Amino acid sequence: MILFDHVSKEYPRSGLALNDVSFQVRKGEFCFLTGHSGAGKSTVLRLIHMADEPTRGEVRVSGYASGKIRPREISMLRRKIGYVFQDFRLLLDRSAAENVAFALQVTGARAAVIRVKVGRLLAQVGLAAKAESYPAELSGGEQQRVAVARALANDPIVLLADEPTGNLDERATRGIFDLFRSINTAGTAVILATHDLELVRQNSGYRVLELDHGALVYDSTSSS
Amino acid sequence: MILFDHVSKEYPRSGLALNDVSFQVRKGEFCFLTGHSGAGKSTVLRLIHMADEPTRGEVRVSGYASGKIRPREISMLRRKIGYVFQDFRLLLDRSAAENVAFALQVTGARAAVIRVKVGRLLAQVGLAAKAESYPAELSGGEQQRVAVARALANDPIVLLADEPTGNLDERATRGIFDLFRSINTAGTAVILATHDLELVRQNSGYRVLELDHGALVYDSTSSS
Amino acid sequence: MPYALREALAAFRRTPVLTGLSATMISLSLFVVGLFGIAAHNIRRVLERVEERVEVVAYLRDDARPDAVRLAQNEIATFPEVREVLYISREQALELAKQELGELRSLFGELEVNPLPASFEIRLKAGHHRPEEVQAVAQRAGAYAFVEEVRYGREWLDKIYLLRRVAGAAALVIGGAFAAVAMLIIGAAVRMAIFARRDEIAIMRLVGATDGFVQRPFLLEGFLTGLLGAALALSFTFLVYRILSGAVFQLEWIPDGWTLSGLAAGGVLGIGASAAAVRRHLRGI
Amino acid sequence: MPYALREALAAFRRTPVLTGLSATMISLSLFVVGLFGIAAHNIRRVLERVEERVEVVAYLRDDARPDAVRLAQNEIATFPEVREVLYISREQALELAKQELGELRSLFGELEVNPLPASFEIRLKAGHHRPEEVQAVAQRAGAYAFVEEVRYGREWLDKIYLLRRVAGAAALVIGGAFAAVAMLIIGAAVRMAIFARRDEIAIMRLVGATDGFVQRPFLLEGFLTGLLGAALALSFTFLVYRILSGAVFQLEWIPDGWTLSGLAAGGVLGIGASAAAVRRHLRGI
Ligand SMILES: Nc1ncnc2c1ncn2[C@@H]1O[C@H](COP(=O)(O)OP(=O)(O)OP(=O)(O)O)[C@@H](O)[C@H]1O
Ligand SMILES: Nc1ncnc2c1ncn2[C@@H]1O[C@H](COP(=O)(O)OP(=O)(O)OP(=O)(O)O)[C@@H](O)[C@H]1O
Ligand SMILES: [Mg+2]
Ligand SMILES: [Mg+2]
Repeated sequence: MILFDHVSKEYPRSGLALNDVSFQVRKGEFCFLTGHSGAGKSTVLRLIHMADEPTRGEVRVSGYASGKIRPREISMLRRKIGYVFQDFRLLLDRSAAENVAFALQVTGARAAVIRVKVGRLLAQVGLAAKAESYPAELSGGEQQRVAVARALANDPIVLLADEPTGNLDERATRGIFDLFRSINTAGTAVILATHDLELVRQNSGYRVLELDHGALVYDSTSSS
Repeated sequence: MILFDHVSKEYPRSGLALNDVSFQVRKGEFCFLTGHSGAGKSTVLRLIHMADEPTRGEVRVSGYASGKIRPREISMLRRKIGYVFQDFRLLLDRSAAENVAFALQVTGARAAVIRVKVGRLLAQVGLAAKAESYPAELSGGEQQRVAVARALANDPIVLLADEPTGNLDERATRGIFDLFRSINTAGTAVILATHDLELVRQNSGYRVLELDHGALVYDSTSSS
Repeated sequence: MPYALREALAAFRRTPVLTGLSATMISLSLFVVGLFGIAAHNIRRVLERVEERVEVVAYLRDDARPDAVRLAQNEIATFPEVREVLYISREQALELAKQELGELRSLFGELEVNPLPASFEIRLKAGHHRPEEVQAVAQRAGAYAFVEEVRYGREWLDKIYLLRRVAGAAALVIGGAFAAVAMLIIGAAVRMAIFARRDEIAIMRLVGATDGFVQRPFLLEGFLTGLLGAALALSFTFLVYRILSGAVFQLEWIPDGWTLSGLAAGGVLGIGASAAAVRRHLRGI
Repeated sequence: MPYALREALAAFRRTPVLTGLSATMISLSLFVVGLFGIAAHNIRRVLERVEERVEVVAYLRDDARPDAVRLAQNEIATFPEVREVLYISREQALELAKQELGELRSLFGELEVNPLPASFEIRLKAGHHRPEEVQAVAQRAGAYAFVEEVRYGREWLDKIYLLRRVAGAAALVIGGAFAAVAMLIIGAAVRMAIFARRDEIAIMRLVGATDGFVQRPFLLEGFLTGLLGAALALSFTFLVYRILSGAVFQLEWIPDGWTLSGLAAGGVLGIGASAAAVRRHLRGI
């Protein structure tokens, strides 16, 4: 469902952020994306999200190919992808509930449906009590959980999570991770970028992709 | 040097973020501040920074008392406090080097001095190669390291670090932590808010303050 | 589209300064246009009134026979362009001349003979003052044998027509310039509104909002802001009209059609400027 | 303060739209003030020229002795307010009257006697046209025995003075209104500039920048923007002046002092609006 075909990404001031990366992620797969700071993890997720185009090679997601996809199709694709951004990207002038609701409004969902779903999602991330708080009134970890709730709103077929537990304590991390696992069990593919090697070690059953200076240096599926 | 005297902080929509917290941090002390997400860690640091006033009780920092301090004194105090913000707070229209330089310009430092110092600081956090990059061109971990460099720019007497390694891999985390330790050895007090219990366990010699729902539930100094 | 409307209204609440500024811009520019409209309308009215007073004067020979004169007077009155025909006798002419000359009146007191001729003053119907029409009437009146000479202020008439044409051109040029400036200002205000919300827009697109979905609230907001601005401008214009009208000149309020056009123009200006700014700026986010 | 200057210039580079808009606002408002200035200056000049033509006319008795008249003429010419005294004989008066009456000229051809008196036309020096002065000259000229009557267009003179006073008041009111609007617009633009950089300002304060340090670049930027706007306005005004002056009327350019005041006003307006907006807004960040 996600295919990287000899993908390189070059930024003007930084040189190669990705260097000839090829891999494939199947429907319903769960996969860790690891690597040191600046290795290219976020860049991989941005390319899947079609927020950037590869300099060389091709990215295919759910039948759409980078370079050929049209603006409208990008919008449609994004509704099927849940993305927990590393820096949250919440709308600062909307409450937690409104931020989650917004991802649903975009698809034209009905107000009654939205209300019920938003309530359930916030409860799942442990923020039912903070539904009416604005991002500035939330702690770092609480903002991160709002971002997770929003990513799950549209029942995505892929969930991209960029460091989704960087601001969370162990208990909250476990809660979020369990949530991802149950979503994965229900058929959603999950790509989780993290440098929390502890988390990766504790869940050694899952596939691991490791980046180093933009190159894919380890893929547990192909090596094992 | 830092004194919390029965401090409570109440936010309109969230209730008590801090509840009757009292503790003291001496010159040159190194101290972890832990607690679950939303426990009040960032709130403690914000109060030390005089970015907020306690609802009850008093905060004293370097001779200044909350409630009595005047705007100009707040500016002067802040120049003596290094603060690594949880959400980085970089100036988006300035390069990494300019962001670090800005903290020095504020104090009226000379351009030649600034140039040398900025170069050394960026090298210390491992970002010498990215000096001219803008925040949008940096990875999450790289932004965090710029924030660390800026916090150290004015040779602070206290360093407040809010989750300074949340976006960093193990190696970078170790590098930053070693940097904090050497600064501490040189006489700067450090308060490091984190939920990376691994980091706390690995450095068990240091003082630990633990918050739970706004209350100070553990202080390794007073209990041992 | 209840979502777009809700969002547009929320924008007013969230950024009152920005919205207020845009509305003020629109209202300022339309206010100037409004003042200009009042001026243009009233100048037109004045010209019309002056024009109405254009008349043809036919001077009669001293030896004209009274019954022929009376016959001719009735005949001329039936010309399609003519409203009425007044007969001014030699004595009446002298009386009028004395009144008009004022200071030099005493001069006539010493005259032994009345040097002035009798005349017809031919008044024209409203809307029949075009130079050609006036000339036609003058020619037909001049055809009578006992009419010595016909005068009808030809240069004066030409001047009025020139003035009207100049005023019309000025209206077009100045009005157009102001509309252009207004568009620029509104465009800048909208661009700034988008600039202020660029993070918001970027995030909307990241969660899968289509361009149309992102744009609609801005367009609606622009439209409402424009309408608000136009309403403000109308109020200001009316206020100034009332103040001026009472104290300085006698003015007429602009026709209702113009008022409605002004409101519509505000809305169109707002939505047009929004559309241009949104479309141009969205590419950059 | 090289830091503030560097920052202010950097602001131009970073947010050209915002800065451009502010400058445009200032230039628009000063442009209007400039046009008004040209109008005011030229109206004043016209009034001065009209005023210069105000003269005192003394009508002489028909039985005045020529040598007494010549003596009086020389004597009146020595009055401090008087520039020259012309003697108009009865024949010259008739000739002038014929010329002025135009159409009715033929009337005089039939006169057997010349009804017009001889007169002195007394022209006054520039700057001596105040109603009191003119009246004083008229009184002294009227004191001669052979002067029958003195006329000096009293109502006319009063009207000119009234017009000048009305024009002065209008200048104050309209100019003040425009300056107020300009201040508002610039204030809004600066407020928006600050709004757009509120994150930046918040961060500056978090790293220990004093309020003065934060404000200075904004003030300097406001000043430079104001200066730029004023220069633009001056160019526009000059352009319009050249276009109008050639094609429509004969106009004079405003005095140099006014030009400099305009530039200064731009800078002061910019810095003032910045200061107000910065101070008000900084509290909220
Ligand atoms: N827009 C950009 N312009 C220029 N360089 C960029 C841009 N985005 C990323 N980079 C560079 O590309 C490299 C990879 O960045 P990326 O964000 O993918 O790293 P990452 O693996 O997510 O790191 P982290 O764990 O610190 O978030 C970095 O060196 C970064 O500086
Ligand atoms: N400005 C504010 N207005 C209202 N509530 C606030 C505000 N800032 C913080 N809070 C609330 O106060 C509580 C403590 O927040 P704080 O940021 O101190 O938590 P934290 O310990 O830093 O958590 P994290 O580890 O997730 O960053 C949270 O419940 C938060 O929602
Ligand atoms: Mg990243
Ligand atoms: Mg926090």
